[in-house]
Amino acid sequence: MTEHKYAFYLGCIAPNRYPGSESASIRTSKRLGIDLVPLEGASCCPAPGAFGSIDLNVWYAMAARNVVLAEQMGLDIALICNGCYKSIYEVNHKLKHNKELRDGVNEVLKEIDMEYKGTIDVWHLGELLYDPDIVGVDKIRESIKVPLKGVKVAAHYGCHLMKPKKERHLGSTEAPRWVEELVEALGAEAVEYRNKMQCCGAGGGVRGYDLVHSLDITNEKLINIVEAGADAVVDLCPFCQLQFDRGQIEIEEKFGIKYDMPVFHYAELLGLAQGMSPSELGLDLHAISTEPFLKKVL
Amino acid sequence: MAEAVSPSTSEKPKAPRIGVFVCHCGTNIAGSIDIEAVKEYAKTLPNVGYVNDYKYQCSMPGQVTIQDAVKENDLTGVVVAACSPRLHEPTFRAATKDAGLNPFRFEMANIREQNSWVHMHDQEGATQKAKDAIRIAVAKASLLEDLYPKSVPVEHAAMVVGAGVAGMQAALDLANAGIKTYLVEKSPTIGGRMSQLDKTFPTLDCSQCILTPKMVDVGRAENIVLMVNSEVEEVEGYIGNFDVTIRRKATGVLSPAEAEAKGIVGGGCTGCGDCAPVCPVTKPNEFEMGMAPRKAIYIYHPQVVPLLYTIDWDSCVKCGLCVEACGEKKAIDLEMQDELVKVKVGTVILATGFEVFPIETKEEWGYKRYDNVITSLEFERLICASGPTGGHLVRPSDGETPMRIGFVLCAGSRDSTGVGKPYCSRFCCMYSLKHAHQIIEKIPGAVPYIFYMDIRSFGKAYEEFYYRIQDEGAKFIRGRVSNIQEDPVTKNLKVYVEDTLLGRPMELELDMVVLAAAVQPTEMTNKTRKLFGVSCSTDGWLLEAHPKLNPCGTTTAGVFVAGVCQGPKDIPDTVAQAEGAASAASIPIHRGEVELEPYYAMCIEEKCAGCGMCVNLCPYQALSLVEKDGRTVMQVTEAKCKGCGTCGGFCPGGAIWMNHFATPQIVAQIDAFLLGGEQ
Amino acid sequence: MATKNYPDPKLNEKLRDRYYRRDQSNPEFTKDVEKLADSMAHMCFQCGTCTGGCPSAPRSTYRIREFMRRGVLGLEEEALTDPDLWLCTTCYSCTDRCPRDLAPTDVIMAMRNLAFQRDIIPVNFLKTVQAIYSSGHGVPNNDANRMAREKLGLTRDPPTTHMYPEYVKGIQKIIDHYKLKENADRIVKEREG
Amino acid sequence: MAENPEGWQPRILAIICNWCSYAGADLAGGARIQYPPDVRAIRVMCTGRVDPLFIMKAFTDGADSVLISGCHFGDCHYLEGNFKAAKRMFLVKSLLRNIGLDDRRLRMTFVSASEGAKWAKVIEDVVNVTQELGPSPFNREYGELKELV
Repeated sequence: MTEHKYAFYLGCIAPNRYPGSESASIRTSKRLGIDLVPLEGASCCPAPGAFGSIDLNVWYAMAARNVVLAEQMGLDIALICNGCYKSIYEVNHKLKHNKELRDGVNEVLKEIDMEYKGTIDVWHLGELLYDPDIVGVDKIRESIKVPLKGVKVAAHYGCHLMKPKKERHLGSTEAPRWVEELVEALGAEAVEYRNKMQCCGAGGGVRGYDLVHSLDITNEKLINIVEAGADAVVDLCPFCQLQFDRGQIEIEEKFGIKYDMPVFHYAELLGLAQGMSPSELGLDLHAISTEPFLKKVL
Repeated sequence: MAEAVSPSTSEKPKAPRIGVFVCHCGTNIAGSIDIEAVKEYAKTLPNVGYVNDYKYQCSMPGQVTIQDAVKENDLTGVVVAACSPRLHEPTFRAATKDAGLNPFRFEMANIREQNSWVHMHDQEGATQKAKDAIRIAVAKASLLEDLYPKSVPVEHAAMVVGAGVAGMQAALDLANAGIKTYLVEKSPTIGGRMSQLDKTFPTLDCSQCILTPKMVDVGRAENIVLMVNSEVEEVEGYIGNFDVTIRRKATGVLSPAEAEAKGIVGGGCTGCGDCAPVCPVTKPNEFEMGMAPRKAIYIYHPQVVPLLYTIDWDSCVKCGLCVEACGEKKAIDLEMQDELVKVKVGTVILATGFEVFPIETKEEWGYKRYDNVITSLEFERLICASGPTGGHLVRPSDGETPMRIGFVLCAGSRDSTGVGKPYCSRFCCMYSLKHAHQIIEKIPGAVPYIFYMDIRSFGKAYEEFYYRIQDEGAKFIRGRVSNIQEDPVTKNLKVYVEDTLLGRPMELELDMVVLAAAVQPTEMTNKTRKLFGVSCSTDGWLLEAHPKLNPCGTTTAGVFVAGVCQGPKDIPDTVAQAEGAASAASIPIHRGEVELEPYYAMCIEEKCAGCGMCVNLCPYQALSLVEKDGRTVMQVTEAKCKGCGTCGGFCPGGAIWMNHFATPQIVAQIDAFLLGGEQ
Repeated sequence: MATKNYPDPKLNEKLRDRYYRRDQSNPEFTKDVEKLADSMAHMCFQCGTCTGGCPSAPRSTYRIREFMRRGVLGLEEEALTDPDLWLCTTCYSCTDRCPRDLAPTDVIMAMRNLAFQRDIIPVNFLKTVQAIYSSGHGVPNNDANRMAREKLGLTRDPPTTHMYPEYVKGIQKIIDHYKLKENADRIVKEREG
Repeated sequence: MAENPEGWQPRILAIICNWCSYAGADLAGGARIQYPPDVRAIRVMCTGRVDPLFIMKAFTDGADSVLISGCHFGDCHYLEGNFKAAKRMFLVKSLLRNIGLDDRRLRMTFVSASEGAKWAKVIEDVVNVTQELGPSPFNREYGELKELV
């Protein structure tokens, strides 16, 4: 019964570093009635931190280009990265409501014979999975074959998905619970931890500009996550995933602290719980081995 | 338009000769309007018999020039082009009267508030607008007629809605002035917010010690009819003659007087409290902010006035145990019903107070999520000797005595995000200083941290109080708290704030945090104010007639405001305003009569077809159809008509004459503007 | 700023005149920042809520409140040359909690845009531009990942500009429209000499 | 926006209620909030007093726009006057449409005694809309149908 069809916007890090989250997203949502079809010709969203800091005009135009590709397919966009969500969702939202901005962007897009019309909406896969009208935690629970019993998972929401509050619609940015509900639908126990809504540290180009500064932020989160007794971290953004996953290697090199805290994109965890094998999920690509976690659940 | 004759004029009116007086108002008008050009133009207008200008028309000499001009030039009407009629219409009407004319043969042209002040850089536009305004005013003035204000008797009684410190003070003043005062309070006891406080700043008086004597006075004053558990249900009438319907909610308990009225000799509630212990139902006590229990039949605290128990019908299971325990006093009647009481009063004072802003909506501070984050009112109860913990400040999470307590100021105030309130709640700085003192005094070694943006210690002896508290050891950190995180194990609170004077972010682990939350009007205020036709300002507080010159009055004649319901203020200002409101409210009552502007409607019977359209348009039921020599015509009960003109605005036959705003007069104004004055 | 031009340059630096004077303030800077950030930055009343919750502040000298203050006073030089400008992770906590409903994060982004116009930009940002210009991706694919994709039953290249390189021309046109690549290459060349 | 004839100044009549909008206009004055001088205000005790014929008379006299402004619903000093006025506006707007006038030339707004800034904004909007619509067909000097009136 696949009546929900979306153009699947991939971004960069998911397809080019964690392809497991891409394939998991496609196959798990298929089972839940969501059909993700390729958005041909899409590019970098472009990364809000990296591009927004240089020239906001280019950021608007390139993001609009990606949206127009989906407009031409006549499909709403679904994506799996918080950074892409800020670029694609926010630019789409702003262009719809700001004529002056829209005209400026269309001026540029005319050169590649494209025109932004504002006919589609943009969704993060996470909010689609949580929305009872589309999927909802009950349907997720029903689709579970391998309940992730006996493990504690710490949810990392990420910033661009939830903030700024006045330009988003996903509720509280101080103490949300919806990702915990998504995790508990998989059978795992979602644990609260100190300063849960804090940034992973990678955004705004800081990972590239001052790696140790960004790692120090990640380290503070990992301390709180370990304190909460979590067996793994779950995120909704491949860039946060990269920062937590590769970040632990870099933290070990630079700060001499070893965590071995497995990190999963929610799609990967959902795939695991729906019975996909670790190799089908490309978990071997992770910098931090997910074995300790898998031993507990499989 | 039909030939303009009002039903009241018998003899043929004299040909209109209007005097136009243009005011400079110093430079307020002359600064952006060419007075000479306006004067020259006024001279060319039809019906104008005299034109002059003066630097300050509203001054005594200014008014004398009007009187002389009227006499010397045999004028029939006066037009003054100056400020807003809302300001000086009464002044110039008096001058017109002294000049021998009927005061209502006067019209003002507003060429200051609605002209020179708002078109300061466009002299040409402003001057042209002034000419038009004068032309319009003269057109109306030419058709004005003699009117005589109706004077209506004023009921020798007043009403005060809300019995906090403001309402009590106002009621006491009115009662002592010999005026019968109905004091209506929605909760079971009087005392309001102030009775929930422990100490008061800056004198550190114990709040109950200075309030309870007043409460007892109110209870004992024979001129005060105390109506607790009561709400205003309906209001009719106008200044001097307010017919107010009060809903006296059933409390299930009879006072000695009520019992006697029912023939129960020597019965009625004496406050002995035998009933409460047997009551099987326990609920949180709202007075103690839910931090202490009360039974379904309860009194908030021992000093309640009146000393009567009340039944909370939502939780009472009607088991009747209390009735047995009450014994032969037979004070409890579980079948008691609400009672609607209609009273007639001359003036009304609204003193409906405030409630605490729902500070949990500012999620970053975690109120209701974290056990040890409480509001300032909850702190007052915890620190108060008669409070739930007997004055021992304890952490809700583990009952321990907190040693490091944080106070978050501007919690929800000075917040323009749309979640909080944009205004400053005015007294939180001072009570937070007081709280810091109370901690230092009661808990040796305890350290209070005050997170502030500004300390607003503006009142008498307030800054000295601030000096004293800082000297006693309170820590002041200049920064607005960003967010608070709770330690899941110890339930301690990590406060994240920047000391902006030091320029460094701070993470302070505290045992307890008190939010100096914003204040807002009570939920009931909006309903009550509409009943009295009182509007509110954009921030939701009741709108005073004029913020500086008439802070206790409202635009509804005979209705006054006192206390925080008109805007945040501390107790000294509240009591001062209550006394002001009481004195203002007593004036019409002492004078016994009050003049109403004679703008009432009149029926031009020869043109009235008796269709009755106007009758149901009138919100005051002032119109009725009567038989008059074989024809049904409309008749106005002048006393009831307030002159709004809603009937006059829709009479199909043009048969309604609105005094001072008659159809011909308004049409003359329209034509004067658009047709350049020629008829 | 008036220098003391004492003969000993070290003294000139040590005793440098630190008065704020109006000539250091550029009102245009304040206007530009407000326009780009689409936020009324001049309404900031320095309450410190932003810095209080900033993840970068406790581990650096970066103070978002001070950048807001520089914005209000038009201190363009101080704001754009301060390396801390690039420590903001754009997590928007400050924007979420600002009681004046301002967007300090967007003010930082606006200041970075203005800094780039004066060639003040960390090199990693330029590398991303170059990567996107050539492949359409800030983090392009690589052979190891292509093999992993095959193993997962995915196409070697994702159906993005990697599989449809003809779209890269469009991206280049957009970037060239704002002379971004040209400036990026120039700055990188100047820096790497 | 069609080019307006040379020398034409919008002539806009406002009939406003004494308790709310007139007080709000005074407040805008007190706060010195500047706004265009093209509106002439007539004070009535309540918008309920505004007879639809006043509005028709204004338009046939050549007014380019008419603004009626009273209290917010629930704030009326006489309880319901503003409701009645608001209801009548539908009647008058349909009349205007019948005689070929753009009904945006008639506008009713609700401005309270504490909304000085809003009053200035209302005036600006009314003047802008009038500039956009150009002179009324019945305008004595510039209207196409000026001979008829």
